[in-house]
Amino acid sequence: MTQPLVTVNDLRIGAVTDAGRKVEIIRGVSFEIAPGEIVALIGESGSGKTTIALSLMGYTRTGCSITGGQITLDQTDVTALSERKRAALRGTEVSYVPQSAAAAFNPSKRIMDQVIEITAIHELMPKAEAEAKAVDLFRALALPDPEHIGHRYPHQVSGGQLQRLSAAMALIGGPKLVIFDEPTTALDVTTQIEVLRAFKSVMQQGGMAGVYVSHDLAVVAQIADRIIVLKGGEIQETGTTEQILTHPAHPYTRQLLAAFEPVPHVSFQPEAKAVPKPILEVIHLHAGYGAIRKGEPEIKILKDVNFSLERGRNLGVIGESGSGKSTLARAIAGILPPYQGGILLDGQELRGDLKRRSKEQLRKAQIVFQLADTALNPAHSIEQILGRPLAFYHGLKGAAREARVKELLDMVRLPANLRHRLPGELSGGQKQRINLARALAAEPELILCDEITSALDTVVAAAILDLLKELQRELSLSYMFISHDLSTVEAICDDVLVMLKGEVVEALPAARMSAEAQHPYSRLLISSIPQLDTGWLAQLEQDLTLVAQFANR
Amino acid sequence: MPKSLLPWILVSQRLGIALLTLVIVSFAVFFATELLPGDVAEILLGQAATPEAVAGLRTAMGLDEPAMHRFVGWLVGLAGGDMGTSYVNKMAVSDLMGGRLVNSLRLAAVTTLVSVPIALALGIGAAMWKGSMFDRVVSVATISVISVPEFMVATLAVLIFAVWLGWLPALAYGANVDSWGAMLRAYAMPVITLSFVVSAQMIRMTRAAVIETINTPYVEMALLKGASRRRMVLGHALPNALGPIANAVALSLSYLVGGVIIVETIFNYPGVAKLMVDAVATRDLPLIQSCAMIFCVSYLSLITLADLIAILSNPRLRR
Amino acid sequence: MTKKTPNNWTGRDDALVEGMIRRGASRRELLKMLMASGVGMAVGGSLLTRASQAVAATPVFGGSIKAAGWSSSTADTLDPAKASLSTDYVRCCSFYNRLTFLAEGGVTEMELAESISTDDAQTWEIKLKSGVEFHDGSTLTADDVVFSLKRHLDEAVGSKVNSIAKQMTEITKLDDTTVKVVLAAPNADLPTILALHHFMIIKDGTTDFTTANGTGPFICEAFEPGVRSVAVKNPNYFKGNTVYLDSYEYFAIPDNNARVNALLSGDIQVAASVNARSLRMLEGQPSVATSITTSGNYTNLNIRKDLDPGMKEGFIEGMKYLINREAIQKSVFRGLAEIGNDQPVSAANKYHNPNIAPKAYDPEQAKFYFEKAGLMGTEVPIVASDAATSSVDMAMIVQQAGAEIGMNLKVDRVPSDGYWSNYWLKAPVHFGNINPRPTPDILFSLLYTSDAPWNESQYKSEKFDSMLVEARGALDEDKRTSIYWDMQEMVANEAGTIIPAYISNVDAISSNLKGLAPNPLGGQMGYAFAEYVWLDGAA
Amino acid sequence: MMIERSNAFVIPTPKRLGYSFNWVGRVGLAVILFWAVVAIVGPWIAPHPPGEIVDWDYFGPVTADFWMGTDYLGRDIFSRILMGARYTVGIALASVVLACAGGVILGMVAAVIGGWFDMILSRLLDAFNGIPSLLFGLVVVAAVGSSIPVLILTLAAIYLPGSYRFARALAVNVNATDYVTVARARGESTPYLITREIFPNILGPVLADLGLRFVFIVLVLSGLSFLGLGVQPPNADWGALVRENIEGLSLGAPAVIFPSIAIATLTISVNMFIDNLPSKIRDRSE
Repeated sequence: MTQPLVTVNDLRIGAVTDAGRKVEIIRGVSFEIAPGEIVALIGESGSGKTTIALSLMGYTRTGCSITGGQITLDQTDVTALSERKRAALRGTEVSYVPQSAAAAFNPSKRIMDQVIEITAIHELMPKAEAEAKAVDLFRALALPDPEHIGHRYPHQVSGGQLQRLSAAMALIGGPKLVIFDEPTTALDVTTQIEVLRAFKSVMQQGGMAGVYVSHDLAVVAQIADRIIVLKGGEIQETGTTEQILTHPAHPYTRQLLAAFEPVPHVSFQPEAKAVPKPILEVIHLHAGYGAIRKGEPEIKILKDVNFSLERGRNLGVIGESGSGKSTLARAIAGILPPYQGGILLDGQELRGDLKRRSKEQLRKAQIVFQLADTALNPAHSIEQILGRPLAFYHGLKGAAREARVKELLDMVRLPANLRHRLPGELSGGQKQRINLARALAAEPELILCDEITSALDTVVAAAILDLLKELQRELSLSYMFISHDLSTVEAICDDVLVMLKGEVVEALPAARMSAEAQHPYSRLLISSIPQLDTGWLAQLEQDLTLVAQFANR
Repeated sequence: MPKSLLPWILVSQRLGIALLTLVIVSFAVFFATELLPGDVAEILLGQAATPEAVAGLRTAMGLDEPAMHRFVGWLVGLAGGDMGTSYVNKMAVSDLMGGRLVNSLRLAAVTTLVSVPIALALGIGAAMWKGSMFDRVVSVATISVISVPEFMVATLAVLIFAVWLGWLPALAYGANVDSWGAMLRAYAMPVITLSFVVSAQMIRMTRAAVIETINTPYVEMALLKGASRRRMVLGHALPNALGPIANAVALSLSYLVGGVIIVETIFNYPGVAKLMVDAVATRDLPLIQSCAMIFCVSYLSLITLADLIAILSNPRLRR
Repeated sequence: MTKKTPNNWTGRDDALVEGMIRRGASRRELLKMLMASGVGMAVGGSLLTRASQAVAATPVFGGSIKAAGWSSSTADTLDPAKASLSTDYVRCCSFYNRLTFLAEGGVTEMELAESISTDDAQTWEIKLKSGVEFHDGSTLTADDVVFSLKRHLDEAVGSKVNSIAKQMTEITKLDDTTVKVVLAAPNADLPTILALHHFMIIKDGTTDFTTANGTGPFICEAFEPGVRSVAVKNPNYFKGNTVYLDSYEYFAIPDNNARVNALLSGDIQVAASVNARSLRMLEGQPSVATSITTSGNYTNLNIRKDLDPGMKEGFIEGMKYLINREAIQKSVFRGLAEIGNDQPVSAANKYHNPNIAPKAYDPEQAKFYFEKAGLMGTEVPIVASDAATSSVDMAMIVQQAGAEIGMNLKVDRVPSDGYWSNYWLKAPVHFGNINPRPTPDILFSLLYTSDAPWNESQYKSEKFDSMLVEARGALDEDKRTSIYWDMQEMVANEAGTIIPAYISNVDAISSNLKGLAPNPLGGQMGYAFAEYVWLDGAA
Repeated sequence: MMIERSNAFVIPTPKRLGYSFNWVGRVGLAVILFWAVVAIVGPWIAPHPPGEIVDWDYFGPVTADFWMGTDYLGRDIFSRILMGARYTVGIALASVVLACAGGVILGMVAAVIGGWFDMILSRLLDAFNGIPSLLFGLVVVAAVGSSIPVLILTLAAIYLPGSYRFARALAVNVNATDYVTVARARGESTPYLITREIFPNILGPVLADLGLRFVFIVLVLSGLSFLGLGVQPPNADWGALVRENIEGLSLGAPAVIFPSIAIATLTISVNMFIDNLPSKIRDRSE
């Protein structure tokens, strides 16, 4: 084996919390990266994968500092360098592709100026030459109109393009090591494929080494040579991609892989089969935002949506960003009054406007949002959060309410003493459970779940899905489950609606989705889901015109 | 609608709102003044105000007409560019105000030229080297400056520079500001005083705005490209902090037209603020109105200008 | 209470200087006195030394100065009928002339009038000087005088002396240089009345006062109300080449401190009417001198006799004992005032009655009277304002004195803006401020007769009214004096106006400005300084 | 029962939310508390009544009897500062609380109701902002004279629009959060949304803003006394003390220096306190 490009030896990184407490977030991590090798850092949020990746550039975020160990990059001890020398490394020896290119591009400067900035900072080449090199990179990254795309501003290109442009930005200085920090996490699945392909091809051509940070094993499987599994700032397991996928040694790795196992959904059968009325029926629903002129809003989102959801069954709504799936949930919940069409809840017509719905109607349908962080009032204790709907809908007070709060916590498998905490003191999964418990407190018949597992780590998300299923059995609930992730939907739903640009393009039973979907867009969506197979991306054949037609780029 | 029109629609919207605001303010000011005890006739006669004399003068000045009537008359005149005639000395308000408005604007302009670059430099510098000695010195200095009453600063400045050192004249306004040097000397003290007053807030806001943008991913990205601290701040953070900075600067500068009454008094500088104080004291309605309009217009135009800068510095709104 | 520091106006020095000022002594006399008695070198001696030089030096022609008054606004006017602030008076004195004027020592002298004669003090004949030219080149005629006097009777003009002018029932031109004035009743004071600043002579038919067309020593070159005026020497002045300054600029710096600082820094040469407290700052400054004028200006505490609590027997009496005149003179005016005896004719006036003793500060006596009035324990508001000079400070001294005997006086400080129309004359207990007037007749008819427009305490006495008419018509000087002395006694004992002190006016000037002398009509040489001063060292 | 109650309304104390104060902030807080105590007990510890002339001398030096010298009338400055604390601190506090309460309530209502109400209120208050504050003070003086309630209301009126703007911007952000949406979808009334959901979450930045405005009000208060709108004599706020003794500045009189120091210590310590508030509180203001 040749001399490794990067050697990390017993790296320790400390952080100071807001309360002034010192904690160690990276606890003695050691690994090597050979030249030209792509190593993936895998782990859930808080595992320290991004912190490690950034430390390879000699950089730690505010409040963090390297407290021990060495990082050797091409025979230079990065940890021992002055800030000025470290700056000299960045962009030339090691460069960075950020998680969200949309945020990492300066909104007020042209793309080209930002892409070639590294050459200006390090005085690598004349401007004209740098621009020519950038255009070559744009071409290599399969960007449309490579000659002129650099003259635009960041907001004028799509997310997928921006992500590829950020790769160009990282590659312009000819680095030996490129760090990819979850570069596709924020993208839609169909877009993700193109970006992954582009990355893979430029990395192969340039023979550069890479560090690929991700929480998604399936994505990593497509691009990495080796995988390092992290948890709590420590390495759990290291191995080649093949090895990790097929013969995981560590239990945590197995747990990660298990979350990918498809769980066939067993339909819940309500006892009283005789109920004829569907719990939810949506007829010719139209909704949108903006100033209303002639009874129609300026920006129309939902166009003529029809479906019905039988009691005790679950409906999945899938689609990519901008498809209108969240708008649909909001329209049903009354947060965004539709301007046309009708909604029937349990056979009763719901008025568009919240204020004109009865308390009983509001109680029956509850909505749960994606981000538990923002969905729970940070100033209220858990007891207050759960107690309010109890008091509001059911008039519960005092001891009765407290007892019920305990019951609810138990229902979502949380300890009762959690009720005295504030949301900020809980973990992400706990918060999402509270979020769910609050909906349950209303004793609803229908829960609208808006991407409730998307922000969670795979293992935690799987647990939440299990909980949902259990609750359904116990409480005869119906779910309307909104997600961009087909596998999640398949795991819990009986029926699936595929949405595109505000319209329902296909409605199918979930079980037959993969096999029988007819609409080209549905097929594209299904085929774009990464598989736990190292050869999947290479073998994937997609109709490029189809991609161009539907992909959100 | 075509996208290129967007900024113009935003601008014309702002202007329309500004115009409406002006009318509201003039109405409020007019009737607030009407409510004040005593009218111009009583005030003019002062100690000689016997009831008969007041009644006579009132009739002679046309103050018997209903208030609404006079207000509408004034408004109509204003629309035609006529600001009316002072009750007190029968001069056209525009003549009375012309010279003093120029004075006020000149003082404001000089102060702006001095204070804005200094304030921005200090604010940006403090943000750039956040937590450094420089940052601490700047923040302690700005805190001290906002903590001292304006008249104290002005009086101290006069004592030190005019009385003890004799470097600068104690009065800002003299007939002979014929040379640049003389003008510089004459303006030095009011400008120093006012700069003290307006800079502190600008420095604080600039620092906050820049620090906020420094914490964005794209500035972190610049750092990860190997950019120097200077490049990160000036090249990446600053252009995106322009909107809030412009807003803070506008708010501070709006003080320079109407809020400088103390400086005008201590340096005997004939500007519009003192004019309005006089006008209120003599209940000279047309003059009060016109001054209020001037203040309002300057405030609104500064705010609108700041909005415009925010729009123009943001490519998303610009195109 | 008897702390002494070397730089303080206290004790013997104090009394001495006060006594001198009371008698209207010039500064030269004062200085001589102080030197002779061997005291007071520290007591502003340097001030007096420098001031004394003003009289000694030889006048020099040429030069320009800047002078600052203390009040100015857009209401500044060049119309003498409307003149109300000192700033206006200064300008009017420069651009216009009166028929007569009041010289040092209170003597009435002729200015535009050649002579003013009467037999019965009712019908007067005014003979004008000939060859007097207005700034526009026209010659002064009787028409101008008739126009100038008659406009005070027109209410639309808004003249400040409308009530005084009303006694002139007939104003007619006899020939080009003679005017006949007939009064409603005899008044021997007419020549002095005509010396009031408002009776400046303007060109016949003048209605535009954006500039001034008069006969005065200076020509108006620029005038911006509330900002400044520039006056240049009138080459055709009828008194001949008596004006020393080539030009002067006049404006106001309302802030006392700023005015003093401007003088100290040499930006101005005259800082009119500076606060007595500023004197310590001026001491030891070789570039600055002061001019102290004792005139009849006073700030008085008025108690209306027709309202509660003034109508309660004993309250006014009690207040007269409660007011600590010495404290006011020493603390508020820093010695630059003389103790008053509750009547408006000051020592600067030749009719002043020196036999009326000011009431001594006697809290026990005051308490006795308040108990008599049944007012102990009730709250009595005293309205004061910055508009009436030093009234807030005076009010606080009375309040503190009241607190010590358990009398609850509440100081109600109201804004100066609008004070004269809203509080003065109206509030039951309030402060006023009266500018100096040249004659007891004007003072009494403005302030104390039953029909007086500014009867501050609503004092009504038929006897007093008839005595005033009698004095007016009396051409015999001794008889008038004795009537006026009696009237002063009546006011001091019966009216509700407490006049604790007559305030001296201190003008601070640059030490190379000479020729400034006191004048009974007020500070700044009765506002006419520009005509008389010169700049030492001006080529 | 009582225990349960207290559990139901957990106060989000700084400690629970993970904040701590550094020493600069603590020093600031200590000075603020010191002046607050003086404001309360001032009248009892002042050696002389504020209006008593204790010395024929004026602008007297610091002596054993008069710890901070005497003023232009020969009154004891030490006593006057002690008495003035009550007015300076009290008036500034009352007006800032009033301004912020008004501004915050209006701001939250505008943010929640939105639409025309928000638009018109914002415009009106913006227009009001266009009138220079000292001139506004002047008109008030002329119209209704000066008393402590008038003073407090005037200052509150001057600072209300700014507070409104600030609170509205915060409330608009909070109003768009999911937890408010959830509460709204639950069918909660507007008052509930404002008081229970939004208010607790803008409280931190609002308090920080309140502190800054307090400093400005202390200074504007002294500016207003310049125009004649101030505390009734013989009492005076600190700004007025500086103002009435400013002639002593050139003499280096303690009468002007000590009140200035009093103002500076108060304003600087409030600033120190606010600037060193834990970032968690301040950052939410952005």
